[in-house]
Amino acid sequence: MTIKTLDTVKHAGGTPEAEQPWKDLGLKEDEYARIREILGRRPTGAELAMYSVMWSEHCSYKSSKVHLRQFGEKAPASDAMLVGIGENAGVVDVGQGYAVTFKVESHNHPSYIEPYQGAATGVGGIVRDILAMGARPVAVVDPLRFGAADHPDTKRVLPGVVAGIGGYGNCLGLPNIGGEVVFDACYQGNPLVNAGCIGVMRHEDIHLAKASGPGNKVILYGARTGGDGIGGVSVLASETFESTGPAKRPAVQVGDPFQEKLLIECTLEIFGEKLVAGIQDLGGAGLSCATSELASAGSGGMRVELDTVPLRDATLSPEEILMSESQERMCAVVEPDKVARFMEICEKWDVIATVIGEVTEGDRLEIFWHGEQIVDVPPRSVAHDGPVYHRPYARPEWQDALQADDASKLPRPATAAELREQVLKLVASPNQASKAWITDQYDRFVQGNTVLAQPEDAGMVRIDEESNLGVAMATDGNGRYAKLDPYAGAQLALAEAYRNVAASGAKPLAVSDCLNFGSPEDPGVMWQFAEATRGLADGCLRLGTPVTGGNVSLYNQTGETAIHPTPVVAVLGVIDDVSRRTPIAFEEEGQLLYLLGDTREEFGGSAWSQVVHNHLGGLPPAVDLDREKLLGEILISASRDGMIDAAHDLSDGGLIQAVTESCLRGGKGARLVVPDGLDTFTFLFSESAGRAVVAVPRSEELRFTDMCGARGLPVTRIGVVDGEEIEVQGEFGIALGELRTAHEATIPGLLA
Amino acid sequence: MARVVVDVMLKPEILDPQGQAVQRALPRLGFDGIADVRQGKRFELEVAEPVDAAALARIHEMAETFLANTVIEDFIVKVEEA
Amino acid sequence: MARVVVDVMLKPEILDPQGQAVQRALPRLGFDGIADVRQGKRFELEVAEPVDAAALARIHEMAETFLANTVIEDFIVKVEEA
Amino acid sequence: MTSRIGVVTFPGTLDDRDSLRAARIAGAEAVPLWHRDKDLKQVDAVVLAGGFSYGDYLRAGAISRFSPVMETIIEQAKAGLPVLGICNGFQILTESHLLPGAMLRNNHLHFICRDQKLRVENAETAWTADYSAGQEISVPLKNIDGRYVADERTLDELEAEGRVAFRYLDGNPNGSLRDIAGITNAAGNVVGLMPHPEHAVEPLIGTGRTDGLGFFTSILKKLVSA
Ligand SMILES: Nc1ncnc2c1ncn2[C@@H]1O[C@H](COP(=O)(O)OP(=O)(O)O)[C@@H](O)[C@H]1O
Ligand SMILES: [Mg+2]
Repeated sequence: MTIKTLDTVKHAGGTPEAEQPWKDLGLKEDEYARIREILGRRPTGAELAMYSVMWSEHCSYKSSKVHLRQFGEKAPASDAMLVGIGENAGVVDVGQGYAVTFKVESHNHPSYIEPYQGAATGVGGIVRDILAMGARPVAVVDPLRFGAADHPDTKRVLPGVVAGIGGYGNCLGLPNIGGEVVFDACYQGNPLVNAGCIGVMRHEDIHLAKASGPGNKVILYGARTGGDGIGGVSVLASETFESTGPAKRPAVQVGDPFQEKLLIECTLEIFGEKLVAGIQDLGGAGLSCATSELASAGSGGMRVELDTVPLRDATLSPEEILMSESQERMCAVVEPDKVARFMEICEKWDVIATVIGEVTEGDRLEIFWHGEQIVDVPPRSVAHDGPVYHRPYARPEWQDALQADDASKLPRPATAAELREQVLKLVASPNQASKAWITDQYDRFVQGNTVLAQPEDAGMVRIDEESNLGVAMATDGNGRYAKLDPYAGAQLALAEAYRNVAASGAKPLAVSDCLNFGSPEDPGVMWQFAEATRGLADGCLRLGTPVTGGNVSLYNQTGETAIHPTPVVAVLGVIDDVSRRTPIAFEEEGQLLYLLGDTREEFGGSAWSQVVHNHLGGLPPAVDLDREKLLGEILISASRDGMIDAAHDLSDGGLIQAVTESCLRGGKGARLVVPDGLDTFTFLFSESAGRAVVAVPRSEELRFTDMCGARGLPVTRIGVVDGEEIEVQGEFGIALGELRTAHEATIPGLLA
Repeated sequence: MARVVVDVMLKPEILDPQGQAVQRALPRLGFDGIADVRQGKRFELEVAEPVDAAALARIHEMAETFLANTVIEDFIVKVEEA
Repeated sequence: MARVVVDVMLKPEILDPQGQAVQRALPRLGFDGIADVRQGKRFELEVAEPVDAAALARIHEMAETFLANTVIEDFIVKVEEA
Repeated sequence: MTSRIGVVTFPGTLDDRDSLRAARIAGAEAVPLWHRDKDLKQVDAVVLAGGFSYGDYLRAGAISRFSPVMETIIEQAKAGLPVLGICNGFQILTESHLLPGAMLRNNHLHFICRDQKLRVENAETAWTADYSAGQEISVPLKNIDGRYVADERTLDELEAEGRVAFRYLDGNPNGSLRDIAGITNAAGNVVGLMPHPEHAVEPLIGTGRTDGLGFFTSILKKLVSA
């Protein structure tokens, strides 16, 4: 490779008129002008690379920022919050000196192009985020959405995504304790691959992404840097370089979970010896992001010798090295006298580590290439002063017609036989069917702390072996509800995740989210986004669960057609003693089944309307967050005081879906009686929110119903755990075997 | 019966963690002088009909659309003497 | 720099579910006439020194003790033209 | 004096902490061992834990087999040191030729994680004495390369000598020949199996069963009486 002209800062100063490919790098004219204004000259190629990637939608949140601010502005007062939005991940206090960090991110687009690697590197990225906070990752979750279950492309995408999540997560030794699998034609050309991770640390071990202390060394460690994920910058490279090496830069990143496992253990040992002053994972925008964020969170000054970065591909240009998204890398700031020990630990774990620079007195991020300065910027201007858009938004014209297309007008089953048939059809439908074929490809036992995992309402892991302290997490999102009403849809997602955590016996503490939407340039989509964020922020305020962080994924659409607005909400809860957890299984014959909450005729966006009528219209179920809170308190008290042996939240598919799952899980049947004032159809299929079904030992019946009565929560006895079938008295019965076949055969039938 | 072999290798610019792991292990086992290791897949296809140009073209298509993931992999098709 | 290739295939008597899965999928994809598919591994070694008899013997040993598990796999070593 | 059970950590080992915990729960002194150290720290028995050592690249267990710690373990196992290989550990034992046969990709080609029923066929090994022959137990199974294969002669020999230690019940999860889930060497000190007894030692955790504890209590009794 012969360098034609290295575009140094000096060179840029002397060639103000040089044409620059800002457009090809996705910058707008005014954005380019602003960069010139910030620098007082034209940017160098390397600077242009950094600004363009850091000011992209993905990294700068330029379309979503103005809406996300509500999460801070409306944040409920919470004693639990230790680190809020803005860091790699938020941190909450879970008691006994422990802190928990958790976050959900998307890897949607890469997973459509290369399902295995796209999903795998999605897991890798979120795990490094959690690690960078100082925490040991203890569990992962994976909310997934695919196109129609029977579409041929789903057969390509889903097995690849699942194998990728399993292949990466299993190899890291992180139990997969939850997630979702949803099928809908709207995700056909744009699957949603979200991944979440939970990490645990002691309060004093919280680490922040911050480069302070002039003289401290900046160490890049982990994998070598290759040309991954820098397609766009080759434009730049070809402008300033005459390349004789491989010109091709891979469009997809390939992950190495083994390398990541070493990175985790190595980093934890480094934390254990308190060797780092600041740390940042490398994810999107690679070194551009890590250096500018570390520097701007500190006093600002940093000097980096870019040619010291260990490379996998010697032909990479400095611009490319700055933008490379090679996986399994971290960046640490280390005091000089601790560098030797830092290096020793890296060597122990076979991890390559290199001092690439140091923190300086000034307030500029300066990057050098073989002694010549190629970057000289105020780091904050790269990391945080990106553009902010106030994109226009407007309620779509079709919204009224959609809401007017009321699901309650749909023909309902007229006979007991028809009801029975529709129950079977519902529990066998891809969205309601057992996902064991998928979740059995994930290790849920590793680390030996898994208390609850799929198909329980929430995943739960023990975090202290002595005290039995544990944390629980559930993720939920219902794009159908959100399409009908994004404000309510976001709140319903929140309510469902909250309910799931409470049903497991844990107290909901905090929220992370992954907001998956279409193009922000479409005012209709932007309205959906605005409504959903407003709904979520209002909902979190009401429930007292602050949003600690999250992720926005926009441009999820095929051509002009956007996906359903899909806010995915993760709720984290804490439980003082995991032996008090409540499983979903109905296991004891004779236990009484109680339905908590109110059941109304609510079918808009329901599973029934989809499965039986392929219909989406009307309004989603009404939201009552005070009721959710009360229900949660009752479920938690009942679990703590041993009043219930099983609980299952009611959501899509309604009561019959929940009872089926609990019966199949426990291997016991149930006799159900339709309560006064309800018709059988509504009783079985309604999706009214704020409900759960619980199994109460007879000895606890009075105590439990008294508690509900005293607290004002509607409680209705609906049957008993009994026999080998689910019987709806006076109507029909279905043997557990038949239900099991219907429920469990669907997914393998489609995919195996 | 003829044998057609399809060799599928990761593209050179794509990270090959398997090959790297093998390479790193070699010196420890006392094997030096190996500068690089790449690990790929080898498919041996037993073809019932004679492998004429048309058959080869079909196998090529099969390799391109199915045996290899051309987003990250290259392949070559070779007819082996029976 | 020379390239030495080591092909590792499961012994014929060992069930090869990966090869079978490929074979089963072929008719569905419209590819007929493939009587059998076996899937193995291909290692491409870049050798720094000239590949003389001694070097080849060492690579052979490496294949036998490390690259292949001879309980279940056969292998062949080939020098490729550079 | 309590017996010392060592658990080896290779790069990529995952279930080392779990195995250490299981040993402790059974009453042993649990001792972490490191792949680069030849020194076994005077442990009385060794567990090769599950995971993906070296990413399972090349073949599961193939690279770990050549580690310094394995040099000592191979030598001492031949001299009678009790060694239990769980999952990846079992794969390392076959790659090391301490146990015959090999482990291949599951016949369905997927990773599988489930509660697996087993029959203890041989209750006389160092690691199974607390079970009775024919006893059925359930412990988690989780792997992608779990299909046990060996040639017919080896299989016949294993059967004839009672060296099939565990067999899968209620459905073979991976295509292992003769439903073999685990085997022992002739002396009974080296045992390998794919399922994970160390994940079934506490009532609250995992499947909620404690059927796996017997492995660890077996070896403790054996060591005490020795
Ligand atoms: N939907 C959201 N809700 C709340 N916070 C968000 C959301 N999206 C992003 N954030 C926060 O903005 C910050 C930057 O996010 P991101 O770029 O995803 O982090 P990273 O650089 O670690 O990938 C993080 O603190 C993140 O938690
Ligand atoms: Mg981050």
